Amino acid sequence: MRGSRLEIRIGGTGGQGLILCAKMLADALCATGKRVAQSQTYEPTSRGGFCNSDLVVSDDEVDFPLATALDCLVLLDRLAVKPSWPLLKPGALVIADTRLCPELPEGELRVHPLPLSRTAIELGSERVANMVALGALAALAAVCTRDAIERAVRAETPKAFSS
Amino acid sequence: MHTVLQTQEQADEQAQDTRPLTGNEAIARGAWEAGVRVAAAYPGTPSTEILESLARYPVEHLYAEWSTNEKVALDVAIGASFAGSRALASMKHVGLNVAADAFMSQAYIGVNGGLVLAVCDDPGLHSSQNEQDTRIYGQFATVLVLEPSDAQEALDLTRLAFDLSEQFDTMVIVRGTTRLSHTRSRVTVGERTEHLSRGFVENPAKNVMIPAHARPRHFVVLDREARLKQYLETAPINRWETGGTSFGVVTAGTCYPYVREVLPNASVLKLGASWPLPEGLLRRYCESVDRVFVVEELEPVIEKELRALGIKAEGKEFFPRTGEFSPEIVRAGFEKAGAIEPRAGRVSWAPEPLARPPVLCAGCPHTSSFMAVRASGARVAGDIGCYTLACLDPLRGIDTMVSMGSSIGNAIGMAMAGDTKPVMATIGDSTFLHGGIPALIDAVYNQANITVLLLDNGITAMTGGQDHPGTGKTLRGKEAPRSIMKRWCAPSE
Amino acid sequence: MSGPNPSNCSAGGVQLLPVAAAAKAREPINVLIVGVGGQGVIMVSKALASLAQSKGFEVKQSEVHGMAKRGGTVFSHVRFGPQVWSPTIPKGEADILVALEWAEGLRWLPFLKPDSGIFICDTKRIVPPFACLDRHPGALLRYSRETPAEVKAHVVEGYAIDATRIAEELGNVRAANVVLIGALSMSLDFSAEDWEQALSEFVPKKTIAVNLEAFRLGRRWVERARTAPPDAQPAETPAPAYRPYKVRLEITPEWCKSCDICVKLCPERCLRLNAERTVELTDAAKCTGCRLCEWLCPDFAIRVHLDAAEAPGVVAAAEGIRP
Amino acid sequence: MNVGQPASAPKLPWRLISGNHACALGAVAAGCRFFAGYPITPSSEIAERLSRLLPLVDGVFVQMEDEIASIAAVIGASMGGVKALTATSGPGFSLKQENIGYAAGAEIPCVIVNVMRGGPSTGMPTRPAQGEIMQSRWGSHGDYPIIVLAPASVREIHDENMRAFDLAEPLRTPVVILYDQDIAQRTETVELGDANGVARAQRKWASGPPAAYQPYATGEDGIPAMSRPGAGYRVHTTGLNHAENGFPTQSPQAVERNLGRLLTKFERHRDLIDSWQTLGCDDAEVLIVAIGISARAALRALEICRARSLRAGLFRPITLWPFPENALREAASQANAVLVPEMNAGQLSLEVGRILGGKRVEAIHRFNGEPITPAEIAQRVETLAREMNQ
Amino acid sequence: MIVDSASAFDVRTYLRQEMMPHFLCPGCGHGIALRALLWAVYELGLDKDKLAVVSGIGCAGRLSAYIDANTFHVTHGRPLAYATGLALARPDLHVVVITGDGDCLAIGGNHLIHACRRNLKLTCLMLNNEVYGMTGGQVSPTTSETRLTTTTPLGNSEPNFDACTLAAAAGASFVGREVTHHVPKLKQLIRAGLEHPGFAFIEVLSDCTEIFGRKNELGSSAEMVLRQKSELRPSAYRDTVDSPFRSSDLPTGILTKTERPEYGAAYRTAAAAQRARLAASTDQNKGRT
Repeated sequence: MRGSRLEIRIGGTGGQGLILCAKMLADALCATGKRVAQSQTYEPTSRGGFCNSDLVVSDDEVDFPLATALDCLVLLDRLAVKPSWPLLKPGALVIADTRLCPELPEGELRVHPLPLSRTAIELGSERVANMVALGALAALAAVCTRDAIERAVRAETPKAFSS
Repeated sequence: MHTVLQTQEQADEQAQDTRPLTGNEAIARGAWEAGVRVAAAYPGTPSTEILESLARYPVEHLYAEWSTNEKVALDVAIGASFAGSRALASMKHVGLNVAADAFMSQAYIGVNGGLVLAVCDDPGLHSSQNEQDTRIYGQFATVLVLEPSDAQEALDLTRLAFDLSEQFDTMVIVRGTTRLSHTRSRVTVGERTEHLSRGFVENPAKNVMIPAHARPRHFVVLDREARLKQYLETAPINRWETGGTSFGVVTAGTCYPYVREVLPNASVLKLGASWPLPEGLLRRYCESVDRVFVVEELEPVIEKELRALGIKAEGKEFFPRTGEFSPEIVRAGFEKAGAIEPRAGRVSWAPEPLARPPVLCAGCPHTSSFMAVRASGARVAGDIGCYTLACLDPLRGIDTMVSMGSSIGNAIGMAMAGDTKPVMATIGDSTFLHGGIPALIDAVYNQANITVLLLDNGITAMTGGQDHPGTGKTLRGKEAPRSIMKRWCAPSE
Repeated sequence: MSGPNPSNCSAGGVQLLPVAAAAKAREPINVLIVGVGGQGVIMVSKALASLAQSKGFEVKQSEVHGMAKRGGTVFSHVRFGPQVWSPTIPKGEADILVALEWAEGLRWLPFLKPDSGIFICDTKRIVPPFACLDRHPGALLRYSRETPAEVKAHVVEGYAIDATRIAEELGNVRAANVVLIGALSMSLDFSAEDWEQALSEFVPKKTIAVNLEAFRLGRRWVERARTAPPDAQPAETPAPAYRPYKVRLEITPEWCKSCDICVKLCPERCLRLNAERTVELTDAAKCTGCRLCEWLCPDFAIRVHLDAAEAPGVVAAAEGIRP
Repeated sequence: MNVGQPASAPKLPWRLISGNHACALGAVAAGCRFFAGYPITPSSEIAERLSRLLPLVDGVFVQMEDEIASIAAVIGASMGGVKALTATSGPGFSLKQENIGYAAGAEIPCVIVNVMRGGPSTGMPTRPAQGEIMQSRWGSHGDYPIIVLAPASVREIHDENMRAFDLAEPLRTPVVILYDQDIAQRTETVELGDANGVARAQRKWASGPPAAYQPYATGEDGIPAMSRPGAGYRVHTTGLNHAENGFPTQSPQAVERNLGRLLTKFERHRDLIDSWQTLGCDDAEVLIVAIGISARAALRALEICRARSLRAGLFRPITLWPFPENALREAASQANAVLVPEMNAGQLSLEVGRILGGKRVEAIHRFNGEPITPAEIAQRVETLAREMNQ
Repeated sequence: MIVDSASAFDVRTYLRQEMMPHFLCPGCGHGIALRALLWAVYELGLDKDKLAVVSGIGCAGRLSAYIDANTFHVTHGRPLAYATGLALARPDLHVVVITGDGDCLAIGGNHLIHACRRNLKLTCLMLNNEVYGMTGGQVSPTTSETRLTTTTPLGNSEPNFDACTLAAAAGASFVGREVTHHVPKLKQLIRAGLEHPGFAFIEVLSDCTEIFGRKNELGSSAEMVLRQKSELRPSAYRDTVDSPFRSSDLPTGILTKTERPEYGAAYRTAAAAQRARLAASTDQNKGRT
């Protein structure tokens, strides 16, 4: 049986580093023995416009690699709300940036509004909001160990940003 | 005057500027030093280098041009003389035929600025269609003919010629030959003396040769001849070199060194001017020796004059009327005349020589042109230029050749006379511009059934590649309109 | 070669002894330089004249160009001495004859002093076009047939140098005339340094090095010719042997498509299409083996063979009879 | 997923790579040493990867002036004896068709990757589709044989690319690999086998005296031995119909003999060529037949159906052409109905209907760029099952 | 015996004689061009086994079948692209492309300009007979203006390409033109092209006598061969060419010859350098562990 299927979406707008964030998470999951399929939005959305990266995680080979019912949604921009909301499973985990995504529709969900971008700004660069989100996701969703995520982050981060 | 008996010891002491020059370069130098301001010529071997050398002097000093033909060149020089400047025209002997019309009239007019005509004869026909003697033109027109014997004299006599021209109000011919033109020897050169223009002198009776003006001018010319003769009686350019009295030699120009080579110690009257001749000097000299020999290349000009004076002169029975002289020809003449002892023959081994006529250069397009001409089966009137060589094997593409620009006229005549073959004229670009144009107009005007083949290679090639009105450049290398050929040859409306 | 003689003329403190000079010091030295248009005859004579003049001699150098530029005979007389009259050298009076071409050397031989003249000649053969009017391959050339050995038997001192090959090996065939200057310099008492100085002024700047080397090789060649035993003499290139050929056309009729190109373009008009509309040779004697038919056949139906003629043909050629 | 893959394959370090990346790695592992291509979405990453990889293995990458030149250069390289690949997408695939026909006719091995995107014409360059199922078989003019492989996962793209060379080379044929945009640009966890030391199928090279060599004469296997330029055979290769000696012919007998042999040359090698996957077919009431991303959705749909106690099975052709007909018939023997979800307006369903003559064949057709979802398939299976039971 | 190249060269030894006579019409200039090519190959002593001839579709394309070498008769317009693959994959081969004016300039024009630009070592022989001969005589990109063809019954009103100017403008490092009438010169030109270390484009002005010549009343095959000369002038007299269209008289000989890096060699050098870099860094890492 393929009961272990877990679907995660990181949604926002172009240029927020969503794909990188998803790739780090995928690497970390991979390192802990999970199988992952990760989508790459492939449209001219590098600046502005809806952008997302979906992870389908499974203990065995992933059968259908597209998101069908999200277990977990990270929202870094309000643009991602509308296309993602219908895919949410009942009781799914939603992490939303309080500044960029202040209002959310109703739903039986575990919603966590968090100051992701504000934290990043306080850290010195709004560009690390994706990493803040990854940290929050790791802590709240407990999909894999913190150690594995840290290793994946280190492997993928350009040297200039790694300190 | 330059002494021919120069030794290296004297040379060592000389502080003057000396340099090796050919006769042509020396004539150019002489003209430049004399302050010539206008020079014009049409190229022709062996005279070509005179103007080429002149064109190397500063452009501020003189204007120099390749004219379309010799008559134009002479007219340009005459014009400059009218304007009061010293002027030179140069040409080869047959070129003077083209210029003769202007030449003969000019003799009546005389000069304002000094006018010198450098004419180079070609005894032996190294590169010509005949070996006519220019001195006869001097006699014919009653003008002074100076005859240098080497490069130094070429410079000195050319310089002198300008002075005499102005002094005696006459054009002066400086006559050279191939040997003078193309022999390089040491020349002591001098500085240029500027002769500013005298300005035009308005004098229709002298400058406009209508019959009414010309009739009295003929008397002036005859009077001028008498004054020149008078001058030449004592002029240092005529040199009496003493020696034995059993015989004496009257000679001039390039014959002089041959005579000296053969007879180092003989008595010689070396004439610097071969026309007119000083009667008194000649009589005195001839009386000083038992026998008188005249050594002159080509025509017996001096010899006949001596005979006319009643002097028993010997010449052409011992020295040929044809070809170029050499020491052995001169020696043979004196031996035959019994003037010197025959020398033992110095016969070396003589294998049969290989015939090596000039040929069209490798890859020359004239070759293919004349292959086509030959294939056409036409009667071909040729003209003067490299392509004249097409008359030889293997091309054999030319049937006649007369003179510069003759081809078209000859063709008209052949066609009108009813030659059984189609008639064609072949003419080069430079020759066409020189003398072909009036004939072409004649052909069109009279509707002659001929084909004219204009062989346009864009240069006067035969004489070494001079520019002409179709090349787009002047003698001085300036850009020039080259539309002339196109305009003449464009299809008519 | 006679040694220096104190009674001879001197100039600028340098003892000058033109080797071939006659006893009388006042007689000029006559050097006749000959060749074919374009070979550099004038350059050789100018260099010699300039050198002699710099030593205080009177020099006359007389040359002919004009039509001669077109592949004709070119000659230049150089006479130098304390006093020079005639610009040309009389027949039988040349002390040295320098020829840049073999047949030209032969032509001017009568100008050499019979008793003392020195003959310096390149064995280079420039065959005039009309000497090849018979277009058959192997046809005898109308070119001088005298060999170097024959010529040497008739002159007091003679050098037949393959100067053109020497210059070619140096990498500049135009330096052949300077090889001959080198040879000439061995018979005149100007120093090698003076010669090199004079040469440097007359050759294009870029070619000074190669020309000086050519000059030295010319000197060395004569040196060896004078000193080496007969069997170790520098080799002379033999005149090319005449090689007569017979032309044979190999026609593949099955490939011929009767296009007629060969028939129409044959310069000798010796091909035709036969009744089967395939090409055939009509007159074997006319065919020169020029290969135009072979080259222009789009169907590869013609092959021209030039077969060696039998031995008698070679003998006939050597005797001057056309095969 | 591949039936040919033993379940107990040793676990190697996993990698997260995209389908196009896997395609490039598979080509290099298969011994491909020449790539010529022209940029086109969504296949360009294959070229980008190979432009880095090929120089490292002494191979050649060249970006040509268009897709026609690319396939031509690939065939040219293969004529020179080098394994060669080109990759493109819809419009480029259309441009390549004439020369694919040349490769098939002259029997020049080569591999052509076509990443399917929306069509017709320029269509939707960044959206998946499955519109070249028929073109990949029939795209060039005239009759010719061709092999088409349709991998459905990143891992399978890698492996099938290797298999493509292992078929193209010994069978002397062009092989097309079809997969859709969704897999081309999706990264998946894969473990890749170490291809080093694994003997790959080789082209059959000519041997023996050149005088006796006939470039298109064959033995029992129907595959002519190829001559490598420089090996002394000096033969002629042409796109014209040719005789055994390689030269053009219009003799009906010669053409029939050689073209007839060409058109049937795969028959003896079906065991090598055919490849498919079946899942739950033994008791399936409804058989789903699908390829690519649609097959991946069907896999998920099977889970859903099973949860709803619907007996559904899956037949997934991996070798698409020649179609594994017998295997399909066998897989469908128990089923009452067949459902073909495909991202086009009806191509695979035509072939399935033809093969399973008389059986009810339904299809889900999708051409709006959105993949068919597992839920949709499960829904249709349920409907079909209900209808069949009524 | 005479040992010059003209005597020693027997074209038949470079032909597949069993295929002869070839299928070209009587008087077709392509046969003459083929001889010149094979003569050049002979003079350079190229190994027939290492010679690959790629040809396109058309009368010119058919020539490859007659050459005793590795020959590839490919699709219309694409021989340069096939040859690019072959030459890149097999730098040890000498690759020659034979193409026609339509094959090379119309359908294959794109490949021509990029081959010129790329400068891979290839010799491209374009046989220009001004017409699509194989298909019965339609107008081609090089058909002279006013000429009659089966598709220009009123006379061609399109300007025609000057293929050499086109190639030079596209960056070809070697461009030459010659007529079939001058066989030894054509041979020399092809030889120079074969020796050129890069892409060599050679236009051969050939004659289609049976179709084009007849339609335009250009006379017999022999007259057409002779006529070639009237269209030529030596390249030394070439005016500045700024038009890609053909003027009435054409320069011949080597028109362009420049030294540019050969694509294949440059690629292989860069690849080898990259491999060496990687090997060095691998060694370094090994040293550390």
